[in-house]
Amino acid sequence: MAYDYAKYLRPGKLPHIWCAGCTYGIVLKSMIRAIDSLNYDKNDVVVTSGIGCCSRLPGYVDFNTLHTTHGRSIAFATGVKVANPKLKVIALGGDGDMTAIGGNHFIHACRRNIDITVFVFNNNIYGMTGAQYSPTTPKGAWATTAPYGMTENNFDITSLAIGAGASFVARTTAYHATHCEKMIKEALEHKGLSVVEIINACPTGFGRKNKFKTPTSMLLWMKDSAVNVEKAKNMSPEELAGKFTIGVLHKEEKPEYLETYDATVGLKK
Amino acid sequence: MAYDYAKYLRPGKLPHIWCAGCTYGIVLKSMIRAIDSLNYDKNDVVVTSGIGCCSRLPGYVDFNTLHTTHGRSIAFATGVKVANPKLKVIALGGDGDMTAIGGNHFIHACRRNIDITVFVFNNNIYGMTGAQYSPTTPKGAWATTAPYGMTENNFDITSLAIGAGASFVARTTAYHATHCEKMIKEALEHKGLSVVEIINACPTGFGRKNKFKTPTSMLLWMKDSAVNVEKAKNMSPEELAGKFTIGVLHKEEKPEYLETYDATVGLKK
Amino acid sequence: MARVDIRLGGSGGQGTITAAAILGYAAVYAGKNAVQTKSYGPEARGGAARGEVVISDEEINYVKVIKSDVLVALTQEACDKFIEDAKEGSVVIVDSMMVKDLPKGNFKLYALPIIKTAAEDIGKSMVANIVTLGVVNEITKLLDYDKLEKGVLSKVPKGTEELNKKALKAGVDLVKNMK
Amino acid sequence: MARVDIRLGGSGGQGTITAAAILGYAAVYAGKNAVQTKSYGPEARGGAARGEVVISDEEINYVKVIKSDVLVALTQEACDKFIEDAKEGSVVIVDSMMVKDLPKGNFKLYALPIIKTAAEDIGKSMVANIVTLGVVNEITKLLDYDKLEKGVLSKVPKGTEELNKKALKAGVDLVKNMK
Amino acid sequence: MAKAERIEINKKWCKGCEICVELCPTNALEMVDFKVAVKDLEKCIACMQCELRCPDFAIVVYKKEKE
Amino acid sequence: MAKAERIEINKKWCKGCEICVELCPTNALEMVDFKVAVKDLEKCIACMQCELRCPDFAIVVYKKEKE
Amino acid sequence: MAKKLEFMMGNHAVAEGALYAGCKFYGGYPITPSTEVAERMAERLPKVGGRFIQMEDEIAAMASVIGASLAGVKSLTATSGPGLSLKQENIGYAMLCEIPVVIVDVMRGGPSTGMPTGPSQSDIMQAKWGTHGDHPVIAVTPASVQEQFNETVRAFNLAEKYRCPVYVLTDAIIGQMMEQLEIPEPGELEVIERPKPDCKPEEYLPFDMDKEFVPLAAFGSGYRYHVTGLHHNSDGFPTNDPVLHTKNTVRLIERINKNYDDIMKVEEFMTDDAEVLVFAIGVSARSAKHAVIEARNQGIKAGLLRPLTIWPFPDKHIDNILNKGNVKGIVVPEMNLGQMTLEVQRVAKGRCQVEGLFSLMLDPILPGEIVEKIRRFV
Amino acid sequence: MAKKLEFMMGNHAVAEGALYAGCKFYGGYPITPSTEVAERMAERLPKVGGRFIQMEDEIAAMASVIGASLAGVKSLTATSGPGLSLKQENIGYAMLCEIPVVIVDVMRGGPSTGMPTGPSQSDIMQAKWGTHGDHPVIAVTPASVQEQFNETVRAFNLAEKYRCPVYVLTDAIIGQMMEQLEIPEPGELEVIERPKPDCKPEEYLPFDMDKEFVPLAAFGSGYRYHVTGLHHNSDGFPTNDPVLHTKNTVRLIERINKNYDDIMKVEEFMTDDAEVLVFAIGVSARSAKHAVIEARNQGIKAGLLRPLTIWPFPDKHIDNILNKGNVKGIVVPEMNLGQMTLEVQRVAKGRCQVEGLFSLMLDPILPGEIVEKIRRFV
Ligand SMILES: Cc1ncc(C[n+]2csc(CCOP(=O)(O)OP(=O)(O)O)c2C)c(N)n1
Ligand SMILES: Cc1ncc(C[n+]2csc(CCOP(=O)(O)OP(=O)(O)O)c2C)c(N)n1
Ligand code: SF4
Ligand code: SF4
Ligand code: SF4
Ligand code: SF4
Ligand code: SF4
Ligand code: SF4
Ligand SMILES: [Mg+2]
Ligand SMILES: [Mg+2]
Repeated sequence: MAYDYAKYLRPGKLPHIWCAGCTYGIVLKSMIRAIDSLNYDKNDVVVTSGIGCCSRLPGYVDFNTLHTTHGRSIAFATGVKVANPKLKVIALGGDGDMTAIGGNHFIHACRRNIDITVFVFNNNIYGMTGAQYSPTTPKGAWATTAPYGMTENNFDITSLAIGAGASFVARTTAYHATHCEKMIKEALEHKGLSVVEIINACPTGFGRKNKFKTPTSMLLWMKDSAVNVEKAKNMSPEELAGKFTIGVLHKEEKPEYLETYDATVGLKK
Repeated sequence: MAYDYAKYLRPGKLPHIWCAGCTYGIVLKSMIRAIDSLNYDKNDVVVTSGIGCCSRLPGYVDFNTLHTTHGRSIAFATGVKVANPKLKVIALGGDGDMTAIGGNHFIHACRRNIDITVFVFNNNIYGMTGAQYSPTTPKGAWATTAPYGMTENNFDITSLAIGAGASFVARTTAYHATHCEKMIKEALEHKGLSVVEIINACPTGFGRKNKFKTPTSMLLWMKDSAVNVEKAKNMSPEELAGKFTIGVLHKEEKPEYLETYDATVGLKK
Repeated sequence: MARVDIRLGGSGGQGTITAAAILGYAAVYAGKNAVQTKSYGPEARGGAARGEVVISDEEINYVKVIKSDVLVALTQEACDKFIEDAKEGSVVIVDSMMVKDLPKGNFKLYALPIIKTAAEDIGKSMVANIVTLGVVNEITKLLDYDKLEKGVLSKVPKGTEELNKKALKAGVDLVKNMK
Repeated sequence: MARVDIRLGGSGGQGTITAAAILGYAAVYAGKNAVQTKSYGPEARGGAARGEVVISDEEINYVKVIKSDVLVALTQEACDKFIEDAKEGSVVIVDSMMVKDLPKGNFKLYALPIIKTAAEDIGKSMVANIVTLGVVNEITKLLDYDKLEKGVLSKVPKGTEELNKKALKAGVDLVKNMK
Repeated sequence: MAKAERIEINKKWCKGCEICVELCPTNALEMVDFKVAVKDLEKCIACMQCELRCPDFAIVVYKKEKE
Repeated sequence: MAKAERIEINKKWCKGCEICVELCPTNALEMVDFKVAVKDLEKCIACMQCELRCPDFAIVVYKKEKE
Repeated sequence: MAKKLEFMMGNHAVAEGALYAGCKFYGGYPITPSTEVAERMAERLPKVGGRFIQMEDEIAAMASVIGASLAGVKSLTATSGPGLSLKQENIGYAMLCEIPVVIVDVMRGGPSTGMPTGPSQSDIMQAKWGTHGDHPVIAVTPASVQEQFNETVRAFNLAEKYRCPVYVLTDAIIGQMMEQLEIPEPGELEVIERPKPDCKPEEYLPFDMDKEFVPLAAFGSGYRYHVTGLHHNSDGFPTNDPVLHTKNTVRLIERINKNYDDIMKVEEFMTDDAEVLVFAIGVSARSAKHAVIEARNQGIKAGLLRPLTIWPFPDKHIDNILNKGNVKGIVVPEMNLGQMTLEVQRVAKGRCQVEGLFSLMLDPILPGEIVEKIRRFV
Repeated sequence: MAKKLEFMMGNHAVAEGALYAGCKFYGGYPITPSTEVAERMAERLPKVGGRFIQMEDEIAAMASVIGASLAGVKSLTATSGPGLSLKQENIGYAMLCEIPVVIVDVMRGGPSTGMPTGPSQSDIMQAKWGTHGDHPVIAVTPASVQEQFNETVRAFNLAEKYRCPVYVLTDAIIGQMMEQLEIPEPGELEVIERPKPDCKPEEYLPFDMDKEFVPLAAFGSGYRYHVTGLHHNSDGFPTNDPVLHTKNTVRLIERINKNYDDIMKVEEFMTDDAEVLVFAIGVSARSAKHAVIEARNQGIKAGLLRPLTIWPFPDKHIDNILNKGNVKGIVVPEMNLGQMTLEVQRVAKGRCQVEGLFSLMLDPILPGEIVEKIRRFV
């Protein structure tokens, strides 16, 4: 049966603003299916974003949606959640939004382990502003501000999240649309701060100038490069060269911020 | 022989502004001895800091010193270093300065692996502003903004640095003054971004209100709680409970930012 | 030469902004004043886009095009949107494939298969903007063909010079053949 | 009662700011107007610190102390710094242990062993500020002793009430014994 | 034999990225005038790849009801 | 027998934190009027703990030259 | 004076005022000399069912209060100069997106880290112009501990009524000093609760451009809508249409200007027959009052104009007085190097002389200096 | 026109101007519509021995240029509204610590994210008042691609000469448009190199309060000194003395005011006998020039006052013209809801009428609208 997305899409907003072949749309669909499977009341879901192509996503979904300032998705989300812990809060953003300008809020949310679900859409570039390099643009790759090739080392967003204290960290890709749905679902179900890094394609800003002739070639690159984390355990470093893992990379039990807060201060409700 | 610090101290600036028993002074001495042992030309050393009690340190040492805005020590230091890579740049700050408001610059410097030496003076509190909690204030501890006890989870500053990509990460304490000297020296010698977390005591803001009656008791707590990382390898989790490791926790070879940059862009010098 | 206001409207990616830039560049090298401006949505890509250029022997103070002396519309949307700002008696050029609903009014209308020419005759729809330049210049005779060609060649990516030369020529021919 | 300007100078940690606050508090509960202000360096601790309080039956517009009616100096530094702003004929109280170099001028000088009393008689140098309050009030008779004591008790940490009562009384006695 | 009853394409939303065409394992789709079109419904095995990975909500595959 | 020739104390810089006194293994130092003082030079074994950990550059131990 | 009488620090009074107004969320980052507001809120909020959070920096602090407000909760943040500079981008967001929040700025000596414990009044213009683009601003300016309380309540009311961020602009003297405070009984001061939309969710236009005011629905209350810092249409979705964004920006600014009489609060003291006016706020206004009394004692017809709302600027109040034709000069004492003076000069339009009296001396301006300036005009 | 003639984008011209002025460091963070400045610098700097770095955010970007400048290198950063808001705290640091840097602000539609690709002139007041505390400001305002180049060179010169940050305040139209540019030969435009101290290192007082100007020694050059954003003494170390910090703050502001004639650059067009003045900058000034010509054609004595330095504000220039007594009115067209207009009103002191002509329409203000306003005054 064809899946009906209409229930979660705001009427009249399509076609969306993303370029032809931009994979945000694929993930948006995975996200909708995941949320749908959890049967949340739409009124209880809040989706925040920063600024960037990615961050236009909340505009399309029929929840309480908040398109904030560049990098501040999680900081606004924190205010929403602390003020009303009953809300299911999803904070999303691009690699630039979440790990460049928004890096501080990202690590502090991980540290606090506040019950917010964070999606980092990593397309390895600043799409919106026209292909400047981001903290995840691969070494040597072209970007308008790296005309000689990217010179900076990259973040591994999942390692950063783990180092900062997140209690659930996963990676998936736009290509692996059902796996993506599953990761999103697990993240949403996790109590505490959960991070999902979603590898995404920006054919306009990144692909074309970096030898990906078509959007499909970028999806196929994801297909070929992603290794399930379980499988990876049995692979040698040589076999893993040039690959990345997908799946749940880290999960731990850890006190959730608001629960600790309310208990410690003896909140009178 | 009594060590003569005068060569590196600016004349007429002592007594320093720190409270009685504040251990910044002990570390300042370790730092001076370490730098002295490396025989740097004083003109080539730049020390930057943000704002906080810790961040008054550069004012006492006879180098090129830069007391910047709160949290921005590393960001200013990056400009200095990129503009003149021949300078030996040390960026320091407190736990608040470096990991609260300055967290983003901290992780990005780690990621870039730029050849700057970072000292994080962790006294588990905002000393300067009168004992508000910091990202490292232990759970349950009192702070003026945690009157019911600290409710937030903590950063492990060294894990954060490693997760962000730093190539040299160490921990030491003010009590272990010679170990501290050694860690500082190794960090300075390391090519790339090095981080030393220095456990420090704030008797005024943290100690008094958290059952440390005297500054000495805080030093003795460091003595008792620190376990050398090598020794820790042979200890069980039970034995390690309530302890922390000191020593070089992480060291790797990794391309240094400016070397990569200059090579990639074919810099015409 | 008095001020000529040229507006090139299309959708993002059609290269109208580049075309306007090339025209301005060529004009400046021909000793004229020129200002090229552009408009696009907040996305900085996709959606409606337009390139504009004002060419004049005099000082150009108002830098944008209000009413056009020359309007090129490569999409129906652009045509519908900008036609009302075409001056009386001005030149209006539309792509005959994209603009089905031809505008009516007091202007000289040219409906030409610009995109088709680019895609089929030259083999690259991307050079539609250069074909456009050929068309515009052949109709308006704004610049010497040589100067325009030089302009085009110095602004297009290396290795595409021949392609673009052909495209420009094809634009000129489109008009010539029309006559 | 006309405006009385009281300045309590010492070093950070001596509690002069708290003492000023308690005095203001007691004054307000006695139905007067009072404003307490303070000054310290950028360190927010250590270094020179002063607490000031203005008490008046009238509206207090200028909130700070310019020239003091009552000056207390618990350190030599404070004494040297503030003595020139003591009004003619005003009250000046110094700690006799800390202030060796007694100020000279047209004022009523009281050199009393405030800190020593606190440390030795009460056993806690921290209560020097409360001893000070006893001294000040006994000299100036600004407030009813009861009201002052009430003020002190409601502002000091729980469990230290007796200590502080004793300290206040010790201050009063210091003055009484002097006579 | 066709596994899909029909394939609905929303031409207004389709941006012609060709992802569906290129990922279709049976070559059942094609590009016509910069938009997708069904080339051969018979070929379709209703694997849903096209629908799953179309970023633009522009292609929907209706499987045949099981008989 | 004293290992130190002398112990220099800078009273202007000493803030009286007592760290040196409390860490001295031989109890050679004491507090006088809120500042450190040498109680008994004879006791000093020149272990340098006090100098090493004085935060205020206020105490300097001069070891005896080896004979 | 039978009521709850306290002797309280100005910063604590702000916190108590916020609680009186129904504030249930504080998001902040410590900075001298504002930190006591946070400290008091940290202690008090849980007792009234609210929550406190210390964010990682001021940017996040400002973001958090906006988020909390959207979740339907009255929210407060407090800071000082350097923090206010950092908050500017998100303050602009709150302005464009019509989010009620209260921002306390306890002014200290600037620029930069400046003089952290030293009072000043040097962020007055920043409060108005600190964020980019055109935007409406309301700022209230208490001058006593009692007013720290009352004006904070008023700030919350204005924020709710005009759906916008409101500043409490105070200074390190008023914020740090202790003075008597009568805590009003519940109901004694007006407290404006946030109205709820009364339309159906499908009809809700959260930013209806054709209305002066639309109730702000809380996230989670069943009204699902979109908020963006891009220029947006009545429904909240982005628009590129310059006509719409002109209309909306003008509407936001006009909403404040049109309600000048409601928003403005100005104390006039002996202005009726005044020939020399003193125009001052906060702690400087207290010195000014002292000076005016002194000048009157010296036979000079002096008067005080003390705005408790400094933004929007009290143009009309100044106009009204100047139109009487008595005033020869206006003295503007301020603890900065000239900010309000520029505004008073603008409004005076040459009708009288305007002279600033500037001080960075950290103590309140001396009444005597003000008197001296007054005398120059007679 | 034998020289290097280019047809260049305004933002690229800024980059080329910076390179001409000897800039060797760019620290930035991308933001529309300023990003082309960064992109051009990324490509060009390595070729002249300089370095480019994209920092993690605008706060870091601003910090990095200050750091680079202290290392002795002329430094540039560029941004737009939201980024400028974030840079404010560190801009204040550069002001107080007397660090020469050039900050380009390509104004776009605000407030908040606003209209990212839409031009505006709505950060004019922010440039002056955006950071907390009292501080000096210089801002230059180009109106053509050639001026983007030349004024950037002038901005660097002013930064070095007055040891302070200098703004290039431009807009999305001038920044994004292409126009002819003659690249001057080396030596053709004045380029002020940073002077080196000539005293002995021990005698060096980097912030000597008794001097108007002290050369800024580069870190690493043998002059070791301390820099702090706290108020400091001549030697750079913190001081709490309000007399000193008053003295120093006044000195910094006065240094700019005293050199008004050198810093100010104003183009006057047909102002000699003008009865109606138009006061405009940037792209609005181009429309205004068109309008003035048109008005003259209609027989109206109109004139244009076009500041290329908007901060400090050209008070004296306005005064001089108004003192002639011919001017009946001033029209101030600006792409915002009224910023410079307030300043012109302040300076006019009622000597003539002043009317703003405001637009948020994203296109330059139409000359016809300006003419219409001009006509109202005759
Ligand atoms: C304060 C601020 N700085 C810069 C920008 C410009 N800006 C908008 S989006 C963006 C980067 C977006 O990159 P990313 O988050 O990776 O999202 P993508 O567009 O790739 O989806 C930047 C730099 C801004 N809007 N605000
Ligand atoms: C932008 C800004 N926000 C807040 C402050 C206030 N502030 C100064 S120091 C400090 C915290 C210092 O804590 P830490 O870095 O741990 O240093 P410590 O004092 O403990 O040595 C804060 C919050 C400031 N100066 N600037
Ligand atoms: S620019 Fe890149 S990220 Fe943005 S919509 Fe286009 S393809 Fe997607
Ligand atoms: S407050 Fe704490 S950190 Fe600061 S100087 Fe005192 S003891 Fe040290
Ligand atoms: S469902 Fe599968 S087989 Fe059918 S058209 Fe789509 S991709 Fe091809
Ligand atoms: S994947 Fe979707 S948008 Fe792309 S061509 Fe196919 S139907 Fe069209
Ligand atoms: S050197 Fe050692 S033994 Fe001697 S006084 Fe110091 S701590 Fe005591
Ligand atoms: S450790 Fe230093 S400061 Fe502390 S008491 Fe001893 S000498 Fe004095
Ligand atoms: Mg991205
Ligand atoms: Mg600390």
